[in-house]
Amino acid sequence: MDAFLTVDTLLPMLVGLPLLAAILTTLLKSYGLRTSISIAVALIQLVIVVALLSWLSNSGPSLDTQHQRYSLGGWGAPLGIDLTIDGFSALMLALTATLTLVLTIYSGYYFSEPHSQLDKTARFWPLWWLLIMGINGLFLSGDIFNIYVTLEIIGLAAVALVALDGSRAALTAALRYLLVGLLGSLCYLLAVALLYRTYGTLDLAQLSAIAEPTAITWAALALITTGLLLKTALVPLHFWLPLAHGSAPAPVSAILSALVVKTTLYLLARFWLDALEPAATDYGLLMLGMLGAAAIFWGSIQALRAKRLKLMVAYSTVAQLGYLFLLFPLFLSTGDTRDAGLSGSAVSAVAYFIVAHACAKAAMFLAAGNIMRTVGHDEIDQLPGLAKYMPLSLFTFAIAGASLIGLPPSAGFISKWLLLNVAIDTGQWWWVVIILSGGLMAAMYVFRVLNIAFISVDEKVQTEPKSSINEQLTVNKLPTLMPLCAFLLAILTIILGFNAELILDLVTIGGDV
Amino acid sequence: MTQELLYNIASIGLFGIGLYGLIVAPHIVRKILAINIMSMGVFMLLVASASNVNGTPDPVLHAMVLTGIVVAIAGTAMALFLAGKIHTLGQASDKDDH
Amino acid sequence: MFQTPEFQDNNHADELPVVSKILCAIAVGILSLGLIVVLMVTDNPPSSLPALVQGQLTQSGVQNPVTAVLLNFRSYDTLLEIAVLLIVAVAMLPNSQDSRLVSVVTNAQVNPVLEAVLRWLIPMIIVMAGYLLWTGASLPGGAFQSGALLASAGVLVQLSGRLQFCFTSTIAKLLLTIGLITFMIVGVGVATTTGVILQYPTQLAAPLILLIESAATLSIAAILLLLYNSLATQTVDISSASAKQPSTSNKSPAPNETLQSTTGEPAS
Amino acid sequence: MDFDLFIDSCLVIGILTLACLCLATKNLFTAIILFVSLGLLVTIAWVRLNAPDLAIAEAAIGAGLTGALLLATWRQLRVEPANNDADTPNKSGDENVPNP
Repeated sequence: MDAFLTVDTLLPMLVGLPLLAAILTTLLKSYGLRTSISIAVALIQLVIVVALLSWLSNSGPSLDTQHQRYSLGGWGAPLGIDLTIDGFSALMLALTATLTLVLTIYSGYYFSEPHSQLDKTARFWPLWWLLIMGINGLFLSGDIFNIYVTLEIIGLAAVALVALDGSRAALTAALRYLLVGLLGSLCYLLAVALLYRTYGTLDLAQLSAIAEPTAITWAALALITTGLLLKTALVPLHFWLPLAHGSAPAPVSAILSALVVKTTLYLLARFWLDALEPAATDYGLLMLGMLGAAAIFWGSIQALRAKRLKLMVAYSTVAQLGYLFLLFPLFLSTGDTRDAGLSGSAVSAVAYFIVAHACAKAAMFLAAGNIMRTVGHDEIDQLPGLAKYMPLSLFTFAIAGASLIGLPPSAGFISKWLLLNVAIDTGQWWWVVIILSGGLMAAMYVFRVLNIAFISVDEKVQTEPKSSINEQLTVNKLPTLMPLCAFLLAILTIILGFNAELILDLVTIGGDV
Repeated sequence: MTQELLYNIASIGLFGIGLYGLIVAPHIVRKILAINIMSMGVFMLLVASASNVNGTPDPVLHAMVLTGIVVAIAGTAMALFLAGKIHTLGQASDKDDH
Repeated sequence: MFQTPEFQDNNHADELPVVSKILCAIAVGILSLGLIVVLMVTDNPPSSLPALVQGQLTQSGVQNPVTAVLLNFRSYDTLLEIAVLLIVAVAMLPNSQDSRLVSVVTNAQVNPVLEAVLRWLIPMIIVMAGYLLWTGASLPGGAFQSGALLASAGVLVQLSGRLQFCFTSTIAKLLLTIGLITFMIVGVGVATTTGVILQYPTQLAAPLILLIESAATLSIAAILLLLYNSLATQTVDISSASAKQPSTSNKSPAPNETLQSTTGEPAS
Repeated sequence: MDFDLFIDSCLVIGILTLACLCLATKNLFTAIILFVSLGLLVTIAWVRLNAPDLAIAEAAIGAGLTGALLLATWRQLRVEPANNDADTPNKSGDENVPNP
């Protein structure tokens, strides 16, 4: 038993546990039982990840390769499939576990309302846990074909969750998301075929050791990039995202924006900066950065023009994704870590940005979901004076918005600060301009909502003393925990702002092996 | 001209035909057919590379294609299901969504 | 490119203009040609993996190398693949509360010739599926092929109109997940003796693989049949529901839509 | 040119032609039938490429079950949406769908 219960065993447990939860929630009929199992599993998952993190940080940066791997079936890399972990993926796993716990509790309340149909919850929990399994599996996977399977799991589960709503708009968004997702995975699979044909291995680490800058590696990298950009929704391939994220149930929107789009970004970083690094030209890295800059502007403009609150938050995701792509050109000039895996100042900055954005965006979607649940719609223009009736949700929205803008002391501020530092250090001042103006535009769309919700309350109330929002609020009272979950995530962005070193230290672990 | 090259060309051809059909065809079922043709192309590339090894073909590639075929039918079923649901909801709910 | 899904076959209004079609064809053509050229200029060096598979084949418990890869060397992929099927199955699970897996349609109008043919065909397909499952260890075949054959037998039965399947009962859900359950129990169970998850003890590998394959066959067959079932009966479902209610949108109301109809429009 | 290569060439040409036809035909039903035949040709290709496992799987899943799913959907798409006033069966009405 001693050999069985080593720390490595925690890695497959992160995949097995959600799968177990998915099976149990499929089989059980009672709603309460499904929810309590889900919350219990989410808690255990968080404990596992915390144990993993403490093990990783105790081992320090000198961790050797053997201990970062778990060979499923005991066959070892080229023949079998290995699970691997390094600082970056450990951080992503921790983020996943934290968000899963909060969103699971929130979903327990979100789907318990009398007007949400029972059969919807029967679908929601299995799909939810299969999605989490896919995300964990992707972050842990060290095998390019296995990554394809996890991509399909994430894609199909996400589509099914978007379609859960059952309205025509949601189904249409889901169908389009599915077609885009299938096209993306096919491009990826074609690249896998090319890589295996040339290098004869499916293992990421072995691939990065033997990859050469030949035509076929180029073609594979181009295909991978196209496929994953489609799934990450980088401008100009973002067309499917706003509707899909905007018409899903609130906890689903939250996890889609916070985690699902980041999984493909994580893969892009893996392939460009690590596995196929020899084929990654400066020109290509620069182009990814420029697309990112375009995304910041286009997403922000669309967010400013959006009429619905959830649509606005979804477009804000398009914009914020742009920042993450600045990783590629910034990594280019840091130079110091070109053959040291995923680490370095640019990677740290972007990893921190991912965490900050995930918390803020999840909080924002949950707040928007609360508003939609209470008021019955989310037309921005028709929310005047809402702050008086839903102070906590609006406060959550404001804090999360502050983080998106990059106001101190939020995590968003630190993440932008880190990005700016790298940009200045490497002498790429033009990115500084883009980062700062992106923050300005974020301020504009966040304040537009807050302005309507907070400031115009006096005028409106004076002219229409009997506000119809008031009536609705008495009809649809939210369970207290729903706004609290959102608030917790918003507070988390502030806490992270004060504890940036924790995250930055983690990313460096195991990077230089 | 070897057998492998022949099937390589065919596989890329299928991928291209499928991609063109996916972009151009307006009908949803045709888009789904096009995606399936694309996946056939990818599978053919995998199987053609497998057969190159003299003697026994590469079982890892065959296992990958088998996995791919099952994943493909899962995606196809999901797409057809969503399309059918949208169709049956019909015009009635058009007024509801903005 | 991916606008609103279109259901009309001869609708020329939504088709792309000829110019964009030609541009698109040129782009796709260049892409394909590029890929072909890349494939032609790079040779295909023989991978070391097939030899590795052959070398370890005796340890794997089966003689068919493809089955060995699927259920032993890369069994994790197969586990996740069955999970992919489960996702689609859960998404397409029908809404009905029918508690029986199989129900006999009493007033079905069955073509006597078809029924006579099926009476012979169905047992043959089932035997064939069992054969494929059994020989998958040494000859071509295995869980997926066998499951697909079983599912097609189910499709034929359903087509004849005599029997109806419904996958909402607990027994049916057990059938949908039995493959994953068995896979997980075996995968974790072997770790207590070998120390590594999914590493079978060499002597027990053959029976364990057969056990997993049998359970997976059942799940795969059930899920594939469920997929067909949901697609084929969707029309009946909706049209009977809309016969009662003129507006189909009431059938599955989103929370916000219900709210809107009960509380009226907010301040405007 | 030896005989094996000749057969393979015919097969490849047939596959590519069927793929084109499948996406180019006017009638959806024909397209589905062509797709199933394409699946059968690909099955033969797997046999030619020494992949009997895949041939069985492709015949059962790729051609057989996918075909059944497609035909089931095709039958369903021919049925009118429940409350559509259009009377021609082919006009399943997407005219006033807003383009998102």
